[in-house]
Amino acid sequence: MKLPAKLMTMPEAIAQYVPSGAMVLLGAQMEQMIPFSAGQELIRQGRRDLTLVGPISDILFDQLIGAGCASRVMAAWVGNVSAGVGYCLRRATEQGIPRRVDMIDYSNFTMALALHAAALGVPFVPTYSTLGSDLLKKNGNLREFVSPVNEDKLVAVRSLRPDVAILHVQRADEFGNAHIWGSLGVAIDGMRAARKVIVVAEEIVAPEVIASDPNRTLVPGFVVAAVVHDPGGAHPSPVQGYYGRDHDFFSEYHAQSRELHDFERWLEKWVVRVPNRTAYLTQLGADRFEQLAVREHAYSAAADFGY
Amino acid sequence: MKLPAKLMTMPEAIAQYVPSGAMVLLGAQMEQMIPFSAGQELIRQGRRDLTLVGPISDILFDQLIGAGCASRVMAAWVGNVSAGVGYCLRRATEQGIPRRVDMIDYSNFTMALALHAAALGVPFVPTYSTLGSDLLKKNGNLREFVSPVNEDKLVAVRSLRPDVAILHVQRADEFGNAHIWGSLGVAIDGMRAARKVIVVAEEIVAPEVIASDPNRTLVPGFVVAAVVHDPGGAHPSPVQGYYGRDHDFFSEYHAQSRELHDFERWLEKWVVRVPNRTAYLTQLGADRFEQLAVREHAYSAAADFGY
Amino acid sequence: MATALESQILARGYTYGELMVAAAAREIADGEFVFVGMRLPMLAFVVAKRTHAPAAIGLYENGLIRESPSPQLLYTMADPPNLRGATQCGQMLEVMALLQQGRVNVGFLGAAEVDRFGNLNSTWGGRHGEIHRLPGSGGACDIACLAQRTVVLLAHEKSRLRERVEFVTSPGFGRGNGWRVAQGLPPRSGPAALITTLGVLRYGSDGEAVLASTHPGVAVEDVLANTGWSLRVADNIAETPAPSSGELAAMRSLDPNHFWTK
Amino acid sequence: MATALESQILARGYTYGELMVAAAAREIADGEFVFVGMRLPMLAFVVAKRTHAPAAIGLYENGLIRESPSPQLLYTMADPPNLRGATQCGQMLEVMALLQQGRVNVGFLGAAEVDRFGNLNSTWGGRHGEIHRLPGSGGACDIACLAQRTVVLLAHEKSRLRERVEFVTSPGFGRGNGWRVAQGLPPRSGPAALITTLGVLRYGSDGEAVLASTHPGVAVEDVLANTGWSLRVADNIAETPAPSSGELAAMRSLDPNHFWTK
Repeated sequence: MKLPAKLMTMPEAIAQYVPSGAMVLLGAQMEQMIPFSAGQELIRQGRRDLTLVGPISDILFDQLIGAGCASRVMAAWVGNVSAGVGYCLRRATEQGIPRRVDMIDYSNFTMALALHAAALGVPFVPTYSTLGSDLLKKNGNLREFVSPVNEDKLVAVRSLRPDVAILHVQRADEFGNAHIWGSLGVAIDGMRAARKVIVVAEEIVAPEVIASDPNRTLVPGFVVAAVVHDPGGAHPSPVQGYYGRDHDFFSEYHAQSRELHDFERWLEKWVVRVPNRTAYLTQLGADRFEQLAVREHAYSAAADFGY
Repeated sequence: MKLPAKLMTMPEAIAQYVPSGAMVLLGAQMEQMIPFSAGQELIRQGRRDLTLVGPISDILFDQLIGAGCASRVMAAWVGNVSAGVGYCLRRATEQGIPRRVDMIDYSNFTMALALHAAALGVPFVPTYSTLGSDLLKKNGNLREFVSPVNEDKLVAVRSLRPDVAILHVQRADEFGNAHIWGSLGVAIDGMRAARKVIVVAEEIVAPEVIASDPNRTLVPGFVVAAVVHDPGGAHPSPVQGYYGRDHDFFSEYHAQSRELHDFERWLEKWVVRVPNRTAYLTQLGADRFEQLAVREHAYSAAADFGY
Repeated sequence: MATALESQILARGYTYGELMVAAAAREIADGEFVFVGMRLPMLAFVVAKRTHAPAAIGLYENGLIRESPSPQLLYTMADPPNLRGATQCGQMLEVMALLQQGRVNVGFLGAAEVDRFGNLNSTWGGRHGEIHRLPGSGGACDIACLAQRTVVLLAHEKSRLRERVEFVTSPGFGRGNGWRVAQGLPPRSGPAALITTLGVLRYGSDGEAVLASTHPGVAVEDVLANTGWSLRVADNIAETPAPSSGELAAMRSLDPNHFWTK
Repeated sequence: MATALESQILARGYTYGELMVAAAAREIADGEFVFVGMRLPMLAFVVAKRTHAPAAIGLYENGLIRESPSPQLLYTMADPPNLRGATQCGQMLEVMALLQQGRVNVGFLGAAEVDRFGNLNSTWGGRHGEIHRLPGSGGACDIACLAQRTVVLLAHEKSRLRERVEFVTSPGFGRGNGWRVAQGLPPRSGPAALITTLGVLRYGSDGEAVLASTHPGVAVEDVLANTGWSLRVADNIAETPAPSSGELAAMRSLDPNHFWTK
């Protein structure tokens, strides 16, 4: 049985599956494996009016907002995890620079539950979280109701179906079956909630490698529309077993995004003028990327699927 | 940091954590890794009025019912998966032999959702399943209601918290941290839904082995009350990577449980008179168990957790 | 037993079980998501994969998803050969979620009893006044509620094909047209075929069963005589096609001793 | 920067940040389930583990559960050293579920603003008429709603400790006594301590903040002058204990350059 291969370049995948106006899930694995290379291709291709979805996104959402790609953000936290606030978010929300952005504020748990409800195929999932908060008052996708099985007050978290989920993974085969390990965040529900999935992989491996551990195949190929081989694509965020987090890069972005003209220079240098990840990594410098390389490997004990 | 070790014998674990009247989850991994050795110790220790919980249980529930240990069964299916009906279930429900058993009928999905709701810490989870069925009409833990976020009819599946979940796993450390692979069924939610967890392991390994793959540690030690090392404890059900399914044993049970006196003889031979699994396996015969051994190993590709 | 089977094979070249498995396999279109039930359907899925539907994807309620057919005969869906090399080994909740999302094209069920509108009973059976306890739903109710199409396999006996079932474990078309939507079930769902030991029944727009084909050597009268209600017969009633040599080869390579295909 | 820190250290032997981290670490009892927030709490958890609470269990919202402290300084909870050797790497939903089950004894939060009743704002800040966009809840609202106790770390400024917050991102005691239960929040939940750069505030049975201790060298008047409401002072007001040599050693072995402990 031969399925159609889904391997394509990042420009092809973004051009084919992420139109302007789309609702896009990014950063599903929290501070690890953030698909920066995909997000920056969205900027280069000039996408507009995107709805950005993700619990937290570290500085990727801030960049997309600063580049004017987003009209709406559905998230629990937008900023710079190790360095502080996101200045592009502040300029957009406080001054409409470069454009106004509507914020639909979730908590991490309610964002996870919104994607979980969609993955389960139900209109909502109940929770006690956000009761008494202004998130509940202001976010129309959170609604208080009374439990049908007892008298408890609960919040119904409405299901959320992104048009596209972009996941950065450690390894995948050409059909999109992928192994993810380490930080999972909301990746499993997010991918099943989304209408389409783009997988960005550090490594493309033989189908036999993925099939050797079906419990680690958290992304089944049948939900995947495109597979992009883009090593280093998650930098400056880490990929367990591949490279560490470039903390300085986050601090540098913090300093260089405080003022609008500095941010515009940063964007020109790190996104607009770099056609792809290879060029990006060259500009970053082999020495600097080498600093993030794995110093000590730590391999998982084998599981025997034999019989 | 040294946590109290939880290693004990099966008689100790059952005596300490499963009193008569308890609600016990068994068979969470469906047709694989059914904790037969634990269930048969429940019979030997003469437990009564147990509520048996599990989606399907293959022939373990039938044995517990036939031995008079259960007063109630909450399940989706009770019988003999490869051979047919469960005769002890029929005698108990149709003639009250050896005693009456109340059946609370679920579907597989609604059983999974009942445990999921408890694991999530909410009073219910919604589903479209069972609408229009008599399961919905007869099972008081399934209640129709109208979605608070749209006009859909939905079924609220009430959360279910077993007193004890007994899980058979491939390998665990002395603290109860365990690796499970292959067939997961409802094990993850079931274990988090339960008030106490007993882990029955084919192998006890060093904590470093479990810690080498935290994504495969589906049972975290902090939910585990007792760890029992009981190789072969799942026979006649299979354990991926350890031994296969003894199909003939299920057929033999089917034939030998059809008539009450035959079942009583079977129970005497395979449960009452065998003090533990070692004796059971001796009676089974080394040759027969050897027939089920792994012929061809198939090890998972390693995941690198290094940095 | 073997002799009875041999005589069947001598007479027609295949057994009733083989004919039913082949008919079930043909209900799977290539590339479809198939919710594979216990017993015969496990074999039907493999036959479909090895013949006309190589790209079909199999979902199993223990949490398993498979694109390559099992290399060995399966007695249960969790048999070790079904797990090794699977597309995904996950939780029951995850495959049931795909079903509830409406992604599953066809689901296979067994049952003890079925009625005129395809409602299934596998919980409490009644025969001449006596109540019999049956194993229960398993995943059948979920599949019957949520799959786009359901296919049921059943031994054709008057006591099993009943005007009304005592207990609706798995809803078919209820009391007929429009009933499923009124219950809140997905618009695109419901029984597609009932494959028995005598023929194949399908369902009209009013939700009532219609005899679509009889198996080779079976007369329409035999079917009607063994059905518990006055069964409608399709104008264009056909004969169920015999299993092809390819279908038989696929089945027999897995089940040469007819464990499932008696 | 370094010189300012050095002068602090020369003057008292530790920095304000180190004092706050030590105070936070002491809010963790041995064996407790701790929901570890971003930033300083990550360090506080490790300090507790290495000193008085070796059996504490750390939960992180990315899905991580750890019983052994991270061997390296963490800038984010998903840094590779925090994953290797973890008790469990799961989904966010799974750790949040443990929180919602009521299993989490104490959760740590940061915020931009806090009010008299411990309500937190980290979404929309207002300063002299201007609206400022803040990063948002992250997991803070979930922890504030569902943890048995919550501990908040904050820089003590009049503009941050306000009579009323404009936006309640994470509910404290609302308007006071009984408010949380009326909202439907768990009976056993709510703010336990507010650790600032000047002192430690705790909460009375009426849900209002009370100054429990001032940091060494800080006068009660300084605290009151920098608080946006007339802050109550405990009768038995104490001095916040200085970090022990063990606590300082644990912190400095991880954060010698005071990334988190300025």
